[in-house]
Amino acid sequence: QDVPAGASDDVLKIGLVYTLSGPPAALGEQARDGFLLAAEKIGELGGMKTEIIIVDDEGKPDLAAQKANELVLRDNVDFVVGPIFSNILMAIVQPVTSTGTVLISTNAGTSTLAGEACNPNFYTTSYQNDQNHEVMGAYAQAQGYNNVFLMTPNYQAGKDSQAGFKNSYKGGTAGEIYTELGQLDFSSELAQIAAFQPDAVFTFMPGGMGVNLVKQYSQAGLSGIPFLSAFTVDETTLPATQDAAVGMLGGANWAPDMDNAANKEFVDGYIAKYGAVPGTYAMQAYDAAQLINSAVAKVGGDLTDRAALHAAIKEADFDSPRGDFSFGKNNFPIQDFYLVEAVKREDGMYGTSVKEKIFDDYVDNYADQCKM
Amino acid sequence: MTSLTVRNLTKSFGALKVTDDVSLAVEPGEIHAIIGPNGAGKTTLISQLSGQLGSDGGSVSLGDRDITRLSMPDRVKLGLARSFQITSVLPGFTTLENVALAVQAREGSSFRFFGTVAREEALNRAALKALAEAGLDHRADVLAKSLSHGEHRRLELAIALATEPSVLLLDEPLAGVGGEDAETFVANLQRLKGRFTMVLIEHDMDAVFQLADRVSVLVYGRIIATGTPQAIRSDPQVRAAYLGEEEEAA
Amino acid sequence: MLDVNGLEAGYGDSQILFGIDFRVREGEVVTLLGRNGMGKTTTIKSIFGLVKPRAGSVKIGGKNLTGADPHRIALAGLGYVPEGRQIFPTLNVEENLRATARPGKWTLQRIYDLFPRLHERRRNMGNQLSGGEQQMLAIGRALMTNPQLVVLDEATEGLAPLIRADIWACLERLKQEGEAILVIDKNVDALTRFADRHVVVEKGRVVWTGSTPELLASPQVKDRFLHV
Amino acid sequence: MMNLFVLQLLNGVQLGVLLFLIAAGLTLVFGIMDVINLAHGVLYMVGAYLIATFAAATGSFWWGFLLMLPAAVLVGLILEFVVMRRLYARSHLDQVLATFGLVMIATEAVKIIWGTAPLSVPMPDVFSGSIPLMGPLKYPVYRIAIIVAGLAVGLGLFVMVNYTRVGMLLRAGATNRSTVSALGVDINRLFAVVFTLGAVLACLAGALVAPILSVDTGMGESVLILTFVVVVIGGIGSVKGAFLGALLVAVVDTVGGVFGPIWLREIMDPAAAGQTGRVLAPMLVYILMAVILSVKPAGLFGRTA
Amino acid sequence: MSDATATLTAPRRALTGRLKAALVLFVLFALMPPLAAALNDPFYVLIGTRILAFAIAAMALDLILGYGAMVSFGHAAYLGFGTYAVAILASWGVNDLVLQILAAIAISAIFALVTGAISLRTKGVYFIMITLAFGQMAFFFFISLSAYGGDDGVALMQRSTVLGMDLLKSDFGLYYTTLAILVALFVLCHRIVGSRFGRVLTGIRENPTRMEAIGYSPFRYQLTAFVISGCITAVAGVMLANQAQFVSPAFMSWHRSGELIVMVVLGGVGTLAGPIAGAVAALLLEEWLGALSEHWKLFFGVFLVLMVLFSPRGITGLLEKAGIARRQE
Ligand SMILES: Nc1ncnc2c1ncn2[C@@H]1O[C@H](COP(=O)(O)OP(=O)(O)OP(=O)(O)O)[C@@H](O)[C@H]1O
Ligand SMILES: Nc1ncnc2c1ncn2[C@@H]1O[C@H](COP(=O)(O)OP(=O)(O)OP(=O)(O)O)[C@@H](O)[C@H]1O
Ligand SMILES: [Mg+2]
Ligand SMILES: [Mg+2]
Repeated sequence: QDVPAGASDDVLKIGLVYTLSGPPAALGEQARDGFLLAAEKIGELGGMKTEIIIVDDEGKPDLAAQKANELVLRDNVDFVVGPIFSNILMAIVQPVTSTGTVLISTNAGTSTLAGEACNPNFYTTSYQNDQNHEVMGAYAQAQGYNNVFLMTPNYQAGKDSQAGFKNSYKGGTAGEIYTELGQLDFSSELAQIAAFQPDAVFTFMPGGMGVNLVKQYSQAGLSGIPFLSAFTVDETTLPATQDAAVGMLGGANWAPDMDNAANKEFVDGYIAKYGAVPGTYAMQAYDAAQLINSAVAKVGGDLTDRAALHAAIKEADFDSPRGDFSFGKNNFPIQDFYLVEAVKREDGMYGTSVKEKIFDDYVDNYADQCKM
Repeated sequence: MTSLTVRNLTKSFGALKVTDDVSLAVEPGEIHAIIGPNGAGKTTLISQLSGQLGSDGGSVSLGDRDITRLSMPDRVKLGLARSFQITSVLPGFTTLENVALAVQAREGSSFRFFGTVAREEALNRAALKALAEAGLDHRADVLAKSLSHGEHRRLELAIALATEPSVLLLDEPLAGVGGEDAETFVANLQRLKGRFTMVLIEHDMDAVFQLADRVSVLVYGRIIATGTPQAIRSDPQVRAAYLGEEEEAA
Repeated sequence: MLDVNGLEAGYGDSQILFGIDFRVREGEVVTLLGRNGMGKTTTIKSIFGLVKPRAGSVKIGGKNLTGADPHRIALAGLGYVPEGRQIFPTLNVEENLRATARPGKWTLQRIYDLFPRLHERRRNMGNQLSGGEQQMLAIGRALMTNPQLVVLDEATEGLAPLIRADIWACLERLKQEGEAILVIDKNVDALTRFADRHVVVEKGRVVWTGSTPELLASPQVKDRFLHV
Repeated sequence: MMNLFVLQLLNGVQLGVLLFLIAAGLTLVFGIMDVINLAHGVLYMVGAYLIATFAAATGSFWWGFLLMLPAAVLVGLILEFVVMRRLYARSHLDQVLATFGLVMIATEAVKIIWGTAPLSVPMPDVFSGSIPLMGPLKYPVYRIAIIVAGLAVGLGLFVMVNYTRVGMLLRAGATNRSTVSALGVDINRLFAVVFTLGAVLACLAGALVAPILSVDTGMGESVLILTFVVVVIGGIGSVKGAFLGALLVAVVDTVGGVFGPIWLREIMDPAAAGQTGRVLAPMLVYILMAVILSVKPAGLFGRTA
Repeated sequence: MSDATATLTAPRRALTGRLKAALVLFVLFALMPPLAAALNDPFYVLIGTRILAFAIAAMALDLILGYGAMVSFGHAAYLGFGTYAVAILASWGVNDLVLQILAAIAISAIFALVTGAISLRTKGVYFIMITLAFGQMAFFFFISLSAYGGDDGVALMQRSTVLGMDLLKSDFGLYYTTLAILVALFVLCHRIVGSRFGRVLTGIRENPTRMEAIGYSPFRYQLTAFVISGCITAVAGVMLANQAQFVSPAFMSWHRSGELIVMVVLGGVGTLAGPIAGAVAALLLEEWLGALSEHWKLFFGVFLVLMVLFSPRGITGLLEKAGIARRQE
């Protein structure tokens, strides 16, 4: 196996690739802050002098590819961590992993990389993209809904999310619609929902779209219809939607109020440092730092023995705030999934809260296709 | 055969009939002046003849060819060129380049992607000649936008001349050209007489009566009289509608 | 009224005016004469501050307004009929007249009386007028600012003889009403009927000034500008 | 089905008024003063952030609104004085480049000042309800308020541009500044005032939509193109055109998005119709613009210059 | 006729001034890789390739924007056609650069011909917006192209071959190939601009009515230029795909079209060499400022505003002020 150029020196260099400008910057910043929180807490990751280089991919895949090249070829980093978005991941996976450098995705988990195109140098601490949608599908199925209204933006991830939902939901649909990417006003869709009176609405509206939808949903007086979503109502959008989102449901692998010591340390530390409630973006990046720390420590700082390093990463020997965490054969996590609900927290801020566990030690649907 | 034949041409802007059933026959080699009050429709007629404006009815023939449906560039290629009343040049080009483009158009073959046009001596030489005819050769290398008003008017004429048309439509070529120079200008046109047929719109009656072989008078879109300069000059209808008393004094 | 002293100006690197001196007194009609490209328009533009003078002074009513913003010069009592008309194409005739109007004895009605043609076309857009109509409009527009000194740069270009005669009559009337006029025009014979003094510009310098009788008596100037 | 169609039409109209409200300032500055200001979108965003800040500080939407106005005037004046007035006489491309720079500056500044997380603006209590429409359908009162505001702004602009001296001078100044000033009008001051008015309108739009839309750093950019589309479809320089353009864009977008696939299914098999519908839906607005411009090259009410 | 000779030589002198500037640029480009290698920063060669590709696109845009006053706000579509030509052909097993370029040119020519013919009915800002509309249609088309990853795009497993040779495999090979293409296309554009055709095109920019009145139909010339520009931009796309080894609709979003315009205006409209410099400046500044500060966009914005306010003719204007390049006129 290739030994990347930076493996032999005695500094541990980590490159973070996140979207730090434009509207999705809120997500990128959470992830960056989550990673830095862990790095700061641990100090020297794996006992090595640690250097972290943060780059902004600006949401542009070609630029991200270049920045990734820059990290591996010029800066000789040992790990690349990131990104938020699938299209960015697709752009950087080749330049990073082809040099033998380890890439850890802390959010994007595209199906190809989980399945046929799985890659020994690629790990993720998040999930496979479909999984959160499957959680909602399973919940809808369990509730016995038979008339769910599906609404997602018109692009690849939107289509995947409807497919993911329908993986585990077998009931009928009141409508399956695709909205324009970046849509501002949902009055037309809300009118349809009001007209159809479905059992529930399932949606996937990341970022500003989600904020608009949630606000308008409650303004249109539709709060009576259950609102199931993924990546729509979370800690990055709740500060803007506030009460309008309270009670809305989502699927996730974690929530800030989970009751375990590791989580307490993480959430309290994050709130103390950044004055905001962390979301999954922060948690998964936090875990990436913990993962690197554990693996590097295991190999005693010798990054040239790649087999040993990969074995150490695979062990995933750290305490994740989400509880159980292990890697499947495609280097995607095997973890539990929950139904979470938006609540107003005791400290006055807004966050999600675990309502019930939906899947236990859930393996994604693509792992079988991985020949690794 | 006539050079330019106009039959029953009409044009309306909304309710306003600007040219109303205009018929004209311009003989080869003659200078045919069109005079008339402001807003009578002279410029509109020229625009219709040159193809810049479509017509609502009627026909135009150049020689024996019906050109009513042709576009402006196509008419130019057949030898019908015009000058503009309100100066219309290429401001960022030098005076010479302005004219050279007209020469190039006449020669055809502008889909040449190679060769440096600025070095084509033949083009420049022909352009310089046209400039000289308009009395502007001393300003060849000046950008058109930094010419004075009168110089602009000359450039306008030089461009029209450089297209070497068989019929030339001139819309107030003398406007803005000062006294002494106007005389040379008239003399120049006189010299060109015979080389092409000209339709001349002018409000400068000295020039019209010196140059024109025949004069048509356009009032409210209709031709009210056509005749020799002498006949027109003494036509009471024309005096009342257009010439007024100024000419009497002159 | 207007006092121009040692005016120098130009465009970019090229200097066009090399010291222009002349004055227009209250109620006086003065002409600027000269061949094409000698600097007449440039003189007017530098008076109005549209071209910034490089030297010399422009005083209006005794106030030094050299190189002031154009609107201050106009507000000091100068009305402008620019060369080439400069009609506002996106305004209709009436709007063209009203947009920059200032109160005084010239009203919309008086302009329409002077140019009935404009009344007929009052709803036409500026760029849908014949050349002559635009010229009438430019004159009307300047009068609507009710100036004490009207500056006309080739204001009769493109006008039919009949209308041109009307303009001269109008200018004579203005003069009788005590207004001052500075005019550039190639119809010098018509000007001699009512202009008081003439200023001949050549290559950016004043080469001759004199009264109308002096002009008529001076053979070489007369030769050049009057074709009688 | 018919009911839904009528309702969607209504929604389209409402979205149209919202779009017009956002585009109104642009109509003024771009359409009438002929200055391309890409920063219009960020001004809209700034308006939203201003009201969010003031509303949070005072605890009241109305106080926030009142404080936002003078702040918006200030922002407009500063922008005009520091940058814009040097651009009026320049080419459109220079204006594009400079205001593109302004967009970057403003977006980054907003990020530094307010952070990247979206903000929330409470809905004023008087307007927070919704009124019942046919059947189970309800209509939020606040949206009615926005429609009223949009109509008022539109009417005000229309009168100002078409029936006042200021409007005439603006149109005149856009094509020929020097002549306007040589006729005695202080065109610089006039443009400054009107540019500021445009900026305030942008901020106003941002402030008004803040309670229903996400206040985030991307809100300006996402409407920028759409507002240009609106102004261009209507015909540059025409307030009436911009208004109808906004309605048209919104109706086509809303109704086409919902009924397009249904109609498509009439002429092709459902799977293909679904696929085609998904491909075409996001293009609708652009197809609309391309069709309109290819038939009417100067927009619906534009003057062919 | 004594003036004639003076007239005939003056433009030649001015042109060489501008050619010299381009030559300096190209020499710098050629020297960059060895320099980067010497400084132990071979990575810059990859950044350089990206810059060169954008330089090609910016120059192509300038051909119509600067010389034809056709401000295309949808030019990123052609970049996209270039990149997807590589991806789609590669997925069919066609890996040769020449074939990919030919395919990119063919599809771009058709697209430019059709959309150009419609767009050219309009002028000015309307033209800007209608080209945007067509650009966006292309963008959304590729977004919906599930077979090639839709919005996520596809990664390319290998770079193209050149007539069967693995010329592009090394970063240096890719860089110099791109540079050679840039130089060749520059020469092509430069010749076009100075030719009879170029003069007609510029004349139409200045005053289309006048051009019609002397016998040119603007449409044909403008459309030809539009197609040429689109095709050249597609070539840039092909090289960009090889550089990024990744293809997605993001290459063709309107932001990209806007950035291309920014490069052209920043460099100096209507100069060909200027936009190349503009691409270098814009991308290098992004690179450097980005390394300096998280808020680099703030500084970049300030830079753009200052450029416009103090150097109306862009970088070329700055150089002219400094007397390095000569003003052509
Ligand atoms: N915008 C400009 N840029 C550069 N040079 C100019 C500009 N305008 C005029 N000139 C030059 O200045 C000189 C004087 O021009 P001006 O317009 O003052 O002449 P004029 O006496 O009014 O002539 P005309 O009778 O032709 O109107 C001319 O040589 C002209 O070429
Ligand atoms: N596009 C248009 N729309 C409406 N009316 C127009 C348009 N173009 C011209 N007109 C009107 O048509 C009439 C004739 O105009 P034209 O320019 O032909 O007059 P003209 O005889 O050339 O006058 P002049 O001697 O003043 O140049 C004018 O009254 C003018 O207002
Ligand atoms: Mg006329
Ligand atoms: Mg003059």
